[in-house]
Amino acid sequence: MRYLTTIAGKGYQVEIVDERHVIVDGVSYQVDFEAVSDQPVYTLLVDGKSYDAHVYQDENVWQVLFHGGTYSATVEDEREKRLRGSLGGGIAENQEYYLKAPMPGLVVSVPVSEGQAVQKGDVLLILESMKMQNELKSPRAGQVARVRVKPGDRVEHKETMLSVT
Amino acid sequence: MRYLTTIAGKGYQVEIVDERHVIVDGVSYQVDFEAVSDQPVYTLLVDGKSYDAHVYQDENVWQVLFHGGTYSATVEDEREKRLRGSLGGGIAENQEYYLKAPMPGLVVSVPVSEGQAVQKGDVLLILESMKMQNELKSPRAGQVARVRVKPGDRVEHKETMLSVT
Amino acid sequence: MFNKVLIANRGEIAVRIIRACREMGLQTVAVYSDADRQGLHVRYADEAYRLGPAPSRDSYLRADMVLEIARRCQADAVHPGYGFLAERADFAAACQQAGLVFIGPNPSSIAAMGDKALARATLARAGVPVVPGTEGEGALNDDDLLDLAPKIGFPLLIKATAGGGGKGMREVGSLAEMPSLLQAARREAESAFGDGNVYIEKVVEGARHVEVQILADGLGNAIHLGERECSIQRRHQKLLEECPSPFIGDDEAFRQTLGSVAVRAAQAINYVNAGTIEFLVDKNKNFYFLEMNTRLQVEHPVTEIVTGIDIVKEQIRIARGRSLHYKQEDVRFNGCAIECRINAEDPNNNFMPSTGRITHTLLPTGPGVRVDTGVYIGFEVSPYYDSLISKIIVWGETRGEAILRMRRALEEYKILGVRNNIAFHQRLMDSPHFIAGYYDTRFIEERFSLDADREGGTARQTDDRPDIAAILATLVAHQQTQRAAHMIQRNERDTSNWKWLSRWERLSK
Amino acid sequence: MFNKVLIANRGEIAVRIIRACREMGLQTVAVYSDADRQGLHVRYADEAYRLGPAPSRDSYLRADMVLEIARRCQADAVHPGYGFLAERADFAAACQQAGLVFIGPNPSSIAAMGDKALARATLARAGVPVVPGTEGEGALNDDDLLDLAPKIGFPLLIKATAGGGGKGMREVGSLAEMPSLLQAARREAESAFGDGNVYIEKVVEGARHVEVQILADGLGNAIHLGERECSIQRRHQKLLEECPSPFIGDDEAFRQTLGSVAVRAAQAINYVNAGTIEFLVDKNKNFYFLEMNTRLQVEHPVTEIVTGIDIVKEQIRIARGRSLHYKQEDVRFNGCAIECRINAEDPNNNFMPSTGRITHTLLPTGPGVRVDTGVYIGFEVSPYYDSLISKIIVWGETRGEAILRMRRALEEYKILGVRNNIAFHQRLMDSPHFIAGYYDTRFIEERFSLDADREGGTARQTDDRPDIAAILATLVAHQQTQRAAHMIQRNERDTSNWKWLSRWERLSK
Repeated sequence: MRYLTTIAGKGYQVEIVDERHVIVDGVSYQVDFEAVSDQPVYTLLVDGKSYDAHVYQDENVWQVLFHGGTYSATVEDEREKRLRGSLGGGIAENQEYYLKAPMPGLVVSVPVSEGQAVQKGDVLLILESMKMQNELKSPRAGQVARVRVKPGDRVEHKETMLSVT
Repeated sequence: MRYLTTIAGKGYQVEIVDERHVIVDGVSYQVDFEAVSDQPVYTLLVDGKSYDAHVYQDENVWQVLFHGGTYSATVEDEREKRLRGSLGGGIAENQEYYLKAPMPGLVVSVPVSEGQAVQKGDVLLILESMKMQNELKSPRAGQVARVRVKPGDRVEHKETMLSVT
Repeated sequence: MFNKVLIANRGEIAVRIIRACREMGLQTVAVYSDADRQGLHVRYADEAYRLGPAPSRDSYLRADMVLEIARRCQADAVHPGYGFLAERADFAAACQQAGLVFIGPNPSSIAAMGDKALARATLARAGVPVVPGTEGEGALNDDDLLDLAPKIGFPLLIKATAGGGGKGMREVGSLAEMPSLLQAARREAESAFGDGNVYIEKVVEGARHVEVQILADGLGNAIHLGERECSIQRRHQKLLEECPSPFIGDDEAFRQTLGSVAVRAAQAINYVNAGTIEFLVDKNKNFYFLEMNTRLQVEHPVTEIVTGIDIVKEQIRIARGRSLHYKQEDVRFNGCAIECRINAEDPNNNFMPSTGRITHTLLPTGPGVRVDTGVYIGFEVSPYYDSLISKIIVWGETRGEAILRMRRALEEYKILGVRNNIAFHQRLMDSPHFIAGYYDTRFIEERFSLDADREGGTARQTDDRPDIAAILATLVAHQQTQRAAHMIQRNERDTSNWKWLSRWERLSK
Repeated sequence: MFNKVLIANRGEIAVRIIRACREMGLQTVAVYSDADRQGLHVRYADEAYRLGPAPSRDSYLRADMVLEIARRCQADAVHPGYGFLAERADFAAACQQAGLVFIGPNPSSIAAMGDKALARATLARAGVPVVPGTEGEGALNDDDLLDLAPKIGFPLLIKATAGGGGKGMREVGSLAEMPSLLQAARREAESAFGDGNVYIEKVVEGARHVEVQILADGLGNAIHLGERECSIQRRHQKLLEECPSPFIGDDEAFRQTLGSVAVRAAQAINYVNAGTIEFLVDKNKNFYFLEMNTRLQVEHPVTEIVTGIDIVKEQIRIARGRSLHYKQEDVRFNGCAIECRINAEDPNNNFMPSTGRITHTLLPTGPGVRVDTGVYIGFEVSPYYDSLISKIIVWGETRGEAILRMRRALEEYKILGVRNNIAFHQRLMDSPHFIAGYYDTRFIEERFSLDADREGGTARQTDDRPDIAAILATLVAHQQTQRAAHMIQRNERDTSNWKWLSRWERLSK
């Protein structure tokens, strides 16, 4: 199988030849790869070098942790790559942004109201969790479309609280 | 549900009234009992006292470990108790004894042969595992019925190696 | 004397205290909220009783319930840990009235130091230097504070009078932004401590946060156990502590000066039990009293490891009326200790708290590594309490050895199920500024970056290997795809059973 | 100087050595058998290479493969750990010939001490007292040994010349039983070491097994790090070690006598690196040389904790040609350390080894507790290697504190998936004889019982609670029955789907 794996904007052509061989950008590596403890923890030997990594998926992005580094990777197989090629980029730009609760918590305040224009970095909502007040900011400029919560509300993890168009 | 639970020869009449109440030999206890970590580890609060125990079944006997103590318990419900009552005891005495491998290992020697009379405590077989030679002894007097292994054989855990009648 | 101790706390510190009690042959009583029925403190204690629902105000802050449980189970002492009821003078007094030994200072000392403004005024009178601010002026309203601010000078800090741990704290750069920040600070203080009073204080620039651990018995003896360096902070939350301070290093004279000022401060208020005097130290080694913590602190283990003195056991001995186990000259400092606070928060997402069930963990062990934790596999990290899940404390003969050891401990440590800040600490251990001991309280927010390159350092031969990460991500993704394909195949087989069944039914008609 | 170390071992000791290397900035290379692909040493090392199939002779004893891997990965030093190739003079020599630094003594020292009989003769000549026996008489046959036995006197011990760790050892009470025991000992020695030679030695009655740790550099400096008490043994396998020996206690003069004899013994053979001189000490403090271990030992951590000296790092510094980091007068003994060896063996079933997958573990942590282990959740404990799964080492200011701390550590420790001897150590911590320090090498086999009552002790308020055990067993059994019933109900529901299907099929016809 051939994949295009992208980390920090750089693409790697990764071909999985068989259980023991991987080709990255034309260079062949001998690998020995096993999951550990029935967990998303992996031991990988690459040409004798040992890597003990935690790899998990978070909304289509693979997070890879080892040696103190965290790498965010997207992995596309050939079909997905072609599909994306035909669609072109730039769709995400104009999509509505949904502010979802990053953890369960208590809404402390919502300093914006529906229809209000916001700049990138403006505080949209203050959420209290683990005894900390966390300011959630707008990732881009736009207009507040809908506010679904009010101060005092308890929200669940990933619950949508408001949106910016 | 009512059970007869036996530890070290002493029987306990245990009635499980509901999730929170247990009666042992007529005395009522308030209990709070939960499994931990999806493992056979349990946290039990009995009238406020906290017990953190490992409980597992080993061939019909429940092994209960807490506070440095190991207790072997048999638990019978009322039906089983009646059944046993009607059969009477003492069956086990005349049954054939099967010597099973207590762990995987290598048979080092078999100092007995088929038909040979043995006394309680006589060495039946020497098994090597984890770099130790372990002498396996006869739990009772009798006659060696069948020897299924020879020196040099590798045996699996619980494999029957010989029997004594 | 007492024999049964109720620990009015949860998490790692409750476990820490239970361990000390057990090693002294004392019976232990845990209390728990509904979120903590399976807490390690419940599992490890001799007895455990429910306080109430998960939120702190319904459980760990319910002083009345704690006292009722103590009475019911015939406990004869209470250890409050840190946070929750630890610095509530009324609770300490209520314990005493109920005939319980409170393992901590007298209610009067808690009260004297609990009001930060009053504390600063008290110590200023005793000749301890304090940071310029509105200390001792009581509860001022916003107008008064806005009036005083320009006289103190900017930048300044708004701080919660009842506060601690960075809650209700805001930094103010100019008069213009002060009103809204005052409002935010009061709101946070109100929510955290039930008291919205704040005061303001000059910002000491390039300051280090250095604190001195003291012990005082009821017989008039008081000693200090040297200092801890706590300048590695983010949003005024400590993230890492060291003993000794690399800034003080082997300036033994300065250490003894700070230590004796701390002892004098404790004596000024007839302090009994363990406590901490916090100082700000500027680059010229001018120092200012900041506040006194009248309790055990999160970071006490670094002092324990360097001095060999078990601070919790000393607290218990003092509370039992014994004289101190050590004289000042017995206190020796051996090597260096570092503590990293492992929090359930995501350094890659603005340190947002993370909750969930711990699905896997692999603890660092071996020589010179201590772990204090209240979590284990299967435990649910809830949103109700602070995000501290464990503390890694290492010892080294030298600071260099301690840093190298912390690196390897962090590399070994795995916690799955909640996001955590291990990677943050790993980057910190590689930071040339940190390694050089060249940092102040603003270091993390202003000069440190998770992206190693940006600090411009090359302290370690960076083994940044995105190619390996690409292989790992691809192999895992590939495996997942294969497994999904396999499951579809299996489902097809399952369907064939249905086909077989229907055929059988047709035949048997 | 060297920068990349190959660790020719597995399990906890390989992990221990990797940690030391990493903390010194050295690159590490692990080697593994097929049973250890997921070993912690493989996961923690910078590089890892396969040796061969699981049995030791096909993997960890394959000196040729180890050297080939070292050459291939350009390692420049080898640490052998303990066991396997650690005391093979030919391997040490082959390393040197291959241009690798062997982190251990010279091949000549290994050879001189490796033949136990020759070692005893050598040291007897150097004026070190030895136990009467057939030392220095070479490989004797059974007839010779049976001839010499009555002259030495019974009881006596048969010991493997190449041996260690209790393998190939038998105690003989009379001449009559000696022939069969000789045969058994030779068979076991042959299987364990590939060498069936044995010697005989008088049994010192009421003896304690006390050993002295020494360090010697290549520049002629040698020091001792005090003694370890290792008399808690079963079938000549050590189960628990302490530092200092409670028998020597504060008899500083005797400690220094033993220490200087040990240093003299090391110097007699120009010993370099870390080593241990084992003595038997009788109740009148007469002492006899037993053997020298020319390697790192399982129980080295108790010495590390009491002296603050990292023995593995010292080994590496010595191998790098440095002079010792410490002089004799720098060595201070602080408090007391105890190590419990946690083995995968069932104390309730005659200590039979147990194998299997670790399904759950909860490690003891907190102040004064060190764990050295090579296993983790999901790891498979195989039958191929020894049964040691971890070592719990505690420190206490006093021996009493260390015992109390070990009690709480053992109580906290959980390992599921393999049977283990934690309960055995818990009973030992409650034994009045052990607590009093009143035990010799025969204590476990002759006077200790897992059944607390039989020792006649009441050291702790025994909280033997069979009623609680009855409640626990019944609740778990009940839960299991309920769950089984529930599953049957579910299956009934499932069946109803089949019924539904057949009805649908009938209708659709």
